[in-house]
Amino acid sequence: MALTKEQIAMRIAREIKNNTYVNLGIGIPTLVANYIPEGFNVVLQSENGILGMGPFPYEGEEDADLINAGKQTVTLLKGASIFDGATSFGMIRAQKVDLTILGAMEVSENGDIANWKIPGKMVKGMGGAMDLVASAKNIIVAMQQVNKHGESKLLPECTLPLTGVKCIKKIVTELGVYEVKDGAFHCLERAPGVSIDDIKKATAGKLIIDDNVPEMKF
Amino acid sequence: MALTKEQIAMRIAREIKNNTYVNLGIGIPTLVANYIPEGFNVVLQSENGILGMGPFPYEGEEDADLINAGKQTVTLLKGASIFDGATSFGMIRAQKVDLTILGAMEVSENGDIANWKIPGKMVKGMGGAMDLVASAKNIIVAMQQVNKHGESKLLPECTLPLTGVKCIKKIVTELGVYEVKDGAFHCLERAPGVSIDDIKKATAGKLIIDDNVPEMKF
Amino acid sequence: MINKTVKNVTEACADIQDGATIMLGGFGLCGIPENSIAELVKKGVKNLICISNNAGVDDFGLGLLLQKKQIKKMISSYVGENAEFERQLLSGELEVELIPQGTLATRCMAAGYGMPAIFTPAGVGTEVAEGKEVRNFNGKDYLLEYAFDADFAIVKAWKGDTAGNLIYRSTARNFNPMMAMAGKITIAEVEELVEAGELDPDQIHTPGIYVHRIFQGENYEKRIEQRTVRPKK
Amino acid sequence: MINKTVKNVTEACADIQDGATIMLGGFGLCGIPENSIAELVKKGVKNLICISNNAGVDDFGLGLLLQKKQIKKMISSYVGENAEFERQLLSGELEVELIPQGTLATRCMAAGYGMPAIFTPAGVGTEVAEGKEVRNFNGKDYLLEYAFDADFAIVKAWKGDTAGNLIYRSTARNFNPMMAMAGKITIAEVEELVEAGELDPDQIHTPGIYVHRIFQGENYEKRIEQRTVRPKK
Repeated sequence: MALTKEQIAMRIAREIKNNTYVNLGIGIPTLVANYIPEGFNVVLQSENGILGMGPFPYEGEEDADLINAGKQTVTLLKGASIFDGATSFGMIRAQKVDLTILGAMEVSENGDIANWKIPGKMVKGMGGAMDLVASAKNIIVAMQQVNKHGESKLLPECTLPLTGVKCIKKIVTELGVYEVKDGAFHCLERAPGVSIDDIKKATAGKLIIDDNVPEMKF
Repeated sequence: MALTKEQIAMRIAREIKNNTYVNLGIGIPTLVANYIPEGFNVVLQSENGILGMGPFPYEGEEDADLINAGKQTVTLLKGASIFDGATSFGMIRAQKVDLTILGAMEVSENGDIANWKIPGKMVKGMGGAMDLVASAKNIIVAMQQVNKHGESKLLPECTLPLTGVKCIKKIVTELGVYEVKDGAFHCLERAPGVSIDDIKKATAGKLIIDDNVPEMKF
Repeated sequence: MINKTVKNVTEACADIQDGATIMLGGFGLCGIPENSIAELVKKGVKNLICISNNAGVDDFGLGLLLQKKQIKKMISSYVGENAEFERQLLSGELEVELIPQGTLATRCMAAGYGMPAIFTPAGVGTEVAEGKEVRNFNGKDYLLEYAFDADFAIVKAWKGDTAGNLIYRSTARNFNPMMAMAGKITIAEVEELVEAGELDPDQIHTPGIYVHRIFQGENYEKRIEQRTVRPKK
Repeated sequence: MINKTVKNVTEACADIQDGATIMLGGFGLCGIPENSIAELVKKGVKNLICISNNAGVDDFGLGLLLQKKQIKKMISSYVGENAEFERQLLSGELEVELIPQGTLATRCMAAGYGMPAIFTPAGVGTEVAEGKEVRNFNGKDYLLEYAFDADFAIVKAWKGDTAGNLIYRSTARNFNPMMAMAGKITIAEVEELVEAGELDPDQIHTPGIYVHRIFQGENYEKRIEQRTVRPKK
């Protein structure tokens, strides 16, 4: 059974270490916040200028001056700080943020990522994605492995305009967990009930998968 | 009569316009603050991180955390702000400070300045002087025109290591006021009782001086 | 202290003319100069080049200037959430230059700090790098990006004083401080204007030297783009 | 929040070893990390490379490390006011690299902002420019200067919280914020350490992400270098 979005988020949450700073992108990555282990000190950075982002506010307590990078109303945790956008991206470029989790449309076997533009469609912009992928020391991509036409999005080369080159090291999809190294997708785990064959069919790029690749447990 | 240091400062003070930001160097430039016309809004910048520097504190009210770039205890005026050193020099480089007044050992006829190093003597460092002369849009030098051996310090070329090149546009000395342009010192005013001949003798670089050059009034 | 106050938004924006390049603070609809945008709509200035992280929504923020076709070119990092924008872009009425958000922020900062150009890894190997100088430092490639050169910066702060000092509130800070530093002329609208001396000098986000005109704005709507809440326990 | 507190200065400085490159905040004797300097003297670490705007006076600040000949090289903008410094320099025991003050500040900032190099006009045409790349932008020459790469940054703040957030007081801010951002390991000593949540998030000068270790210092002397006063009216 392919993972749900929530399960992808749950699986990614296991990659988060205690006492770290993490930037979560829009979409599935945002859900990861719900699965950070109890008792972990994980500080969320939002690139519009927050360290220590908290959950959504209680109804009626929204503050128009306090939003996250997805323009959603949020709250601050105790010990949070606010800063300007240059400082925020300075912090990202200087690799002070330990882990970045973001979505993708395509990833290539050498770690290139495309997630901002589809030729012929309205382009909304890259926002902070190009800065994040070019700067972060540790990036996990949360994505669907196949598109609605059943085509793989783990490719030999990206077909869409790139967001960044040779920057993605780990991917979690509905089918498995992959490490990207030495020009190949190395399958580390498969989703419960997903076969090696399912994974092979869903991976267009070079795949390295062991016959005994372990099954994820939830 | 050659001007006293106080008179040099008084004369320089006349160059200050209302509603401007001014950075004053150590020595004679510091004295200029005492002669800013009553009613003028002149905001003093100190490059260690102050806008709106006030006078020395009253005895017993010194604050070790509040000093100027000369390490002297100072006060803040109403409306002052404090910032870090990168912002301070950013402000200077971006030419937000309207006027810089500093001392010099030598100035050349093309506007080069030397004021930080004498070979063979202990070098204390350039501090912020190189940043200021390279960045400021409007610099006035306060200096003695002749050294203790009677030698001119307004030269064809500086003999000491440079602080900055082609940056000085105006000089006030004990003998006169000079504009530096087109590779010459243009004498604009002479000190009371100082003759054109006195000025010629005290200027080693190319001098342009009118027979009717006006005498300063105090 | 130099008094930077102007009577009102009309005086603050009086010399903004057709074709001006304007930086506008804000992230989404958060921390945007609402009064000044309304004034620009009223003035009807055209062919503006706007540098702003976003382009507002259809009926708020920069969307109001787009509706009136006053903007010739947008320089932004993300322009979603705006149907009129999309229409003008596809019809060729509007130019758009998309820039990575950190590059946008840092090019503002560069202008404010008197640095003509900066190096950033953002966009290396992508179409953003086309025609740009790439330089390797310590084994990593960086793009050379130039400081912005804007005629005006219009920012919104929470509190300001007559000397032009500004304090922002929460994430309404965003691009405002860098843009305030970067404008040749910087206009600040504030929710509360106080006398010089009422703000703590240690707590000022934008020193007054960067601000040329300041006024107290009115009727702030502060619209929320994505209202997300959790139920009260 | 991540708890950055360490027990005391000894724990904070435990892994600073001979030959380390250390940035130290402060301008003159204002805002210097007095407790950490005393600890380095006590530890007796040698061959230090110190990046600091000044070098203290004979018997205070970095002068204390100079007295014990623990510093191999000083990287500063102004090193007056220190006879022992002069003696060691002239005898060749001490190396010194003099850098324009704004360049020093901006090279710290570059490190904190992840920019490998910056352009500044300071020093163009002088001996500071020797061997450096000069580049012209818009008719003006600039030097290419590189970001600092320091093992440790040691800063002093007024208040700090357990999450590492810092607030400086008055001109004791000076180089501390940029250095805090620039250190691979940043150690902060504060006059008052409070719980996370007690500082206003809008008023924090250094976000806790930059600070690796924080402790409450003691017995601050805060010596004044040039006591200048006017008589009471």
